[in-house]
Amino acid sequence: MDHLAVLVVIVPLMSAPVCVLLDRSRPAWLTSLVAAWFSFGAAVMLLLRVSAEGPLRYSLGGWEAPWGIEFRIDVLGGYVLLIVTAVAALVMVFARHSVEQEIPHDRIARFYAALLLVFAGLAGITVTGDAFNLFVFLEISSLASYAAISMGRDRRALSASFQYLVMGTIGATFILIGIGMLYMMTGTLNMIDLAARLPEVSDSRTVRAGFAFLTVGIGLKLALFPLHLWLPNAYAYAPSTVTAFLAATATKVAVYALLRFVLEIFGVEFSLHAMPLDRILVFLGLLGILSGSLVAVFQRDLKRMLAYSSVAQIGYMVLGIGLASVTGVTAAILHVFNHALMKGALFLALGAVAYRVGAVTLREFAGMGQRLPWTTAAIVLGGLSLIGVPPTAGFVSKWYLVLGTLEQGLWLVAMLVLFGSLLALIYVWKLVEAAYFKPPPANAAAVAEAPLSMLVPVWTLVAANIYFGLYTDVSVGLASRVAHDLVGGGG
Amino acid sequence: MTGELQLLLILLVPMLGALAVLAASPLPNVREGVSFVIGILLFLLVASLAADLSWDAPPTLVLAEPIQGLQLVLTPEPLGVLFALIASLLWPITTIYAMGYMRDHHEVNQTRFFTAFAVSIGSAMGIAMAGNMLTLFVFYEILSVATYPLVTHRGSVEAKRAGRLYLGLLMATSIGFMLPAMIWTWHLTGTLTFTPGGIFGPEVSSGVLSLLLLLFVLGTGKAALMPFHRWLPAAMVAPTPVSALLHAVAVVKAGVFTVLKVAVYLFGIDTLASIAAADVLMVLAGFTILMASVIALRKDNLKARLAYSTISQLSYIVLGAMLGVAAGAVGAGMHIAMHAFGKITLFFCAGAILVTAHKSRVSELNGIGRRMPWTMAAFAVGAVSMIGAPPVAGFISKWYLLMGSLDASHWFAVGVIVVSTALNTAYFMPIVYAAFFKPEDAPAISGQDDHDHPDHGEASWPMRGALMLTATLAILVFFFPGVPLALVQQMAGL
Amino acid sequence: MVLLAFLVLIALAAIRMRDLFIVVMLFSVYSLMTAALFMDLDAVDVAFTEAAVGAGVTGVLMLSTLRLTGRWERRPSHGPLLPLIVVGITGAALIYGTLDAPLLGDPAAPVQQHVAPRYIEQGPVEVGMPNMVTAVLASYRGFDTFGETFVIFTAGIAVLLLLGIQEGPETRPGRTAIGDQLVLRVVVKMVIPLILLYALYVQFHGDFGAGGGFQAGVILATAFVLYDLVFGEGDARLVVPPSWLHRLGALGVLLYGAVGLYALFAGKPFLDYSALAHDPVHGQHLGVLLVELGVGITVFSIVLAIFYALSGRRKAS
Amino acid sequence: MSGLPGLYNYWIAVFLMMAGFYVVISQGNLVKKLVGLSLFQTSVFIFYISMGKVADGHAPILAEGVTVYSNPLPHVLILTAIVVGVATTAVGLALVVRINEAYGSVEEDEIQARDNAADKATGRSGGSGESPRT
Repeated sequence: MDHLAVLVVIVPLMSAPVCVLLDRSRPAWLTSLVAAWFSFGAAVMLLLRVSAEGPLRYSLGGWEAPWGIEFRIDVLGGYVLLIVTAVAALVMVFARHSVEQEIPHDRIARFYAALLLVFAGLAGITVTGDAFNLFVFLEISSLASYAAISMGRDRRALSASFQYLVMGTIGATFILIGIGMLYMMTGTLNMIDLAARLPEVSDSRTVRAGFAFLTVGIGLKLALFPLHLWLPNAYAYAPSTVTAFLAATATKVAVYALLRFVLEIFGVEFSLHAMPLDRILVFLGLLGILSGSLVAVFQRDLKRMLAYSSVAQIGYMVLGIGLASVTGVTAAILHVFNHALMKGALFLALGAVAYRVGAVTLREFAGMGQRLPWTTAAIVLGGLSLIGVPPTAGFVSKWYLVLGTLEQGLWLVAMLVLFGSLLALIYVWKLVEAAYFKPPPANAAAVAEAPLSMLVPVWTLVAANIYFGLYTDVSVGLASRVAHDLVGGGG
Repeated sequence: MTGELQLLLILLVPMLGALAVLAASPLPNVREGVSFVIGILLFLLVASLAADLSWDAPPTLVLAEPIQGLQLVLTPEPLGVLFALIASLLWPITTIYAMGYMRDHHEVNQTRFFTAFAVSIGSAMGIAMAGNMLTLFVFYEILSVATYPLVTHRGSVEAKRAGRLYLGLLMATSIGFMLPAMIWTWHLTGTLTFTPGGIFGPEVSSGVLSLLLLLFVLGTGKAALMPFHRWLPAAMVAPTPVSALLHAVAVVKAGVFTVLKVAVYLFGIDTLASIAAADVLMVLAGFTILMASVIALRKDNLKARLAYSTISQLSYIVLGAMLGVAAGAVGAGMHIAMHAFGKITLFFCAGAILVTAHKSRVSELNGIGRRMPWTMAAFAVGAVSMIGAPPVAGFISKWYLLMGSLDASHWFAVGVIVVSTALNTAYFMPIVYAAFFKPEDAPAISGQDDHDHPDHGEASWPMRGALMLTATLAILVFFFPGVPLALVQQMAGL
Repeated sequence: MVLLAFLVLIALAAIRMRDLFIVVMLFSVYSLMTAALFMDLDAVDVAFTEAAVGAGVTGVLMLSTLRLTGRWERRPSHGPLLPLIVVGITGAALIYGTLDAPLLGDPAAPVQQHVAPRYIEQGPVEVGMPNMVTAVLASYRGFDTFGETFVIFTAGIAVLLLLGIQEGPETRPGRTAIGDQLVLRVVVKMVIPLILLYALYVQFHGDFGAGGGFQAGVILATAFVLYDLVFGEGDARLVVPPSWLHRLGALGVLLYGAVGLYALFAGKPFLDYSALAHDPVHGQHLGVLLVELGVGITVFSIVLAIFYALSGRRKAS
Repeated sequence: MSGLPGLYNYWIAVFLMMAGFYVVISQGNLVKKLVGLSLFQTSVFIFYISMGKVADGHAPILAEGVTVYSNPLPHVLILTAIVVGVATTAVGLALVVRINEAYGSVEEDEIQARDNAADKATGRSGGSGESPRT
């Protein structure tokens, strides 16, 4: 049982070289699928265990922390790990047909290897208890995602990937500088150890600078406004599977890293009270919500539209953290979960459309309601969740976020959050109108509905959007538990 | 059958019915048969629930718990039962009417129509039985989304525009105003359960209460209070059965029902009397009543005139709710019921005229009463009900509203009711007069309409049957108002 | 002092230069001097690696790219104001951050106090090797190194995804990048066996002195790169075909992982080398040897694969 | 070096980092950006290694008669970071090669201009309100 903590990462990680050795598309897909589902199962068991028995610590190499590296899974990590693995498991089901169509045949095995490396890297970030090890996992997932994004068919995938590489590497280097400064002041890299030793030295300029560099570095990875410029193009031009997977997981893991460093390692007292991060996050979150939503309204490429919407959604999460209250942080963590459900569903559905029709601009989307009824219906439901219409998961997120702002009397913020929802209504509805009110393009060939291997994951996520809009024992329960642990009852 | 099971069935029957309709899509007769049978079944269920109910210990059905500590829960209370009774009674009748209308009018996508119809009724049931504000809100939003395909049924550019306005206004108000009001209330009181007498303690300042009341009432876009009324006339592009559903059965009724629920069960009638915003809203309602009536007077399109009439009639209910006296609430509750019978009759008539005679303007109706006597007789009944004269349903509710206004010594309200009655008469009676007493115009100028039907007779039987049935009901409740009155008085605590 | 001043000068020159060939060369020199600086700061392993990687591999890869993309940089169209502001703020924050930092070489600094002493005092005993860097690298923090090997592997996958694996039509035996130069050929012919030997030495001597799998892999790859440059594309590829390299790289990381999994199946934590033999220290030794071998294989094959992929690409028309 | 005033190394490292960072964000040539990135990272390595130095210490390899060793941990970390750096550079270079093949240029603004021109030609304009830049 204990070993699951390491296997959840090692299995997908080591499946990547296996894929390369197999070098055939079908076996590589199968390997990825099995690895992803194994990790998902492991993540479920781990989360059950840590939520019942408390954090699980696993010393790698048998060296106890802080001398060795340890994995440390607590409810927060387990929760995000569950999101990552669940999305991976579904995306792998979806991937088979989509990848065969979008990726040159002789590179499919390596493509799956890259996908697995992205996945393993993200999973590793959520379980590791060592700050530097987090950096290593971050780089594994980042490098693999640069490659995966660049496999998009449009040449802009290349420039988008390069842009992401530069900004991502700057971010990672900032994180490295930040970790270095913390290490300089404490002599340790272990997160728990850091959290214990930092308060003694927290009143130093070095720690403050380290804090700033870590936050900015994570902000870059998180695509926190105004550091989000890499995201829209990367998501818009990456292959469908990659977009769906990254959109549903990568920024979530960055939010996790932000929570872990800001609230746990530095502590609420330091981060949000001694440093003015709370107000900064609220402010940037709001700007992200408004600018992301506004720009999304004017997009014609649907993947770009949803990518800008992601910028806005990240704003919601960051805003929640910035509220620095139990409710706010609950909302942020909850939205990490719910946003993964909605964006996963939406991007996968768009991938299914792309699989049948080719491109996914508003023009191609005309008449889609008749051409691909099930896929389009999934997009509509996912869109409703994005807007926050009850009874979808998005509604629950909005509820807690608005509750968090109202608790602190931030009326204007609450209204702007809801205004963001209305902007979402506008861009989602542009899509709905195109799908149901415009006739299909005259030259449109008759197409069959997307294959079952695509519809099943899409609708699983759609169903999850509704389920977690009604029954929130798990999603809200865990989120609020984590928030209590992080912020403390008083906040 | 336990009360919980009844509640569950009331929600499930229309929802599963929607699936059955979808499944029966290739067989129109079966499909519509299913719709009708489900409608009857639903009415019987609601009626049996109402008959078995004990107000002291109503059954409670918990559906889910989306917010920690805040459940989706169904609990019947008198006003909700009344709303459910009316909606479930009028639904099968509308279904009969729709069968005739949709076929005679050669509408497409009928399966989608009947499916969305069933989902809408299911949502209306959810609204009616909601045990707390969250539940109401959830079904309120589902209703908005489910009626969207009905409003945009034609798929034309105009329909799309109307749909945009419809959904945009309803969503903007509900997300922008009602949702924050709800969350704030939850933050202040820790509950959203509908409780007789209200949930706000004395610690909540009256300024906050004022703001909340404004947010709640303005957030209820479905109540079509000015300036958030534009969606209603725009939605007239939809087929007539949809208009009937929107105006009489589900949508606007859900709106004013929400206002009344908020007034009675969240704020409490007594608290309401002390809130400044109630007076503001009353003035707004009064303004809406008069303004909409004036606009109705100037509309030549029959359905548009009916739409503005609805806007005006809805504000009676808001007015009654805001009076802050029990009689006002009774009047408001009664008006939900009474207006439904009259207005549905009017819409059925308008649709019948459109389908049969291909006429949609008031100015074209001269002498039509001779060709369509039953239809226009029913129209006359509906019109009298709108005016509020005996012996038709509308009289009763207007009576209570007037009593309430006098009770509260609200002379403004009294004045509004009196003036608006005059206005109602002014825009309805000429139609009735023209239909029966003016000579028929020469056949319309050629080319105006492709299918001119100079020799049309009465509407087809499903339509005629439906509209006569509702007209009869409108008269019957005047003489036997016992059930609705008892329910409403129970609500008002009288 | 002098070294640092040189570094500053090189950095400034690199900013000014428009000739990318010179910029890359400057960068290589920069790396080499950094390596010297690292020696001075007692970081011999790091110095070794920086010299091999920064001055060697990175430079060669950059030059291979320049061959395809052109040597001259266009003058930037936008002004330097905004970047200067950003850099200024960031630099100020960094300087601010160093103000409370422990002084250089302070033995009482937290860095020297908390975790490090155990590595220094116990490392040679617990892991059984004099080179503490190797002990920490391969054992205490062996999982980081596992991850690091995967980083290299990922880079290989990424480059091969982007550029594909070329053999056959793209390779032109006999044509050399440098041109046919007899002296060079003779010298290189003599040097290559030495390099190979040295690589093996570095690979297996990492326990005792500076070096290890990573450095060895790089050096080994360098031998092939050199051969390729001097004797022409194609010949080197006959020795190690490109299509085998990424598989070899995969095997390398799998070897590393297999050591970890072996411990797991023996009921110990992942990568606990003491499971490899009865005597824990002996197990440590064996484990470090094996994982270093895995690292060496992966680094060698991936570095070479990346070089092949870049250098084998024909210039775009 | 050990006799120098305490923070001097750090400051030079900071200056070098910023020189690299400046190249990354100010230069339009993609290869030069990557050189800048490497410069930036290499300078961070100096920062780290400086941390581990102990006055009068020796390289952390067990030797007779030596009692003071420099801290091996930063060395290990930087070994990893060097690998990360070269890996990133390699991927970046591969991307540059592909970009050069697809666009015929490795200058940022030319690539941008070609994308915009293509947008206009196909009418596929995303209408993005901002121009992405690195």
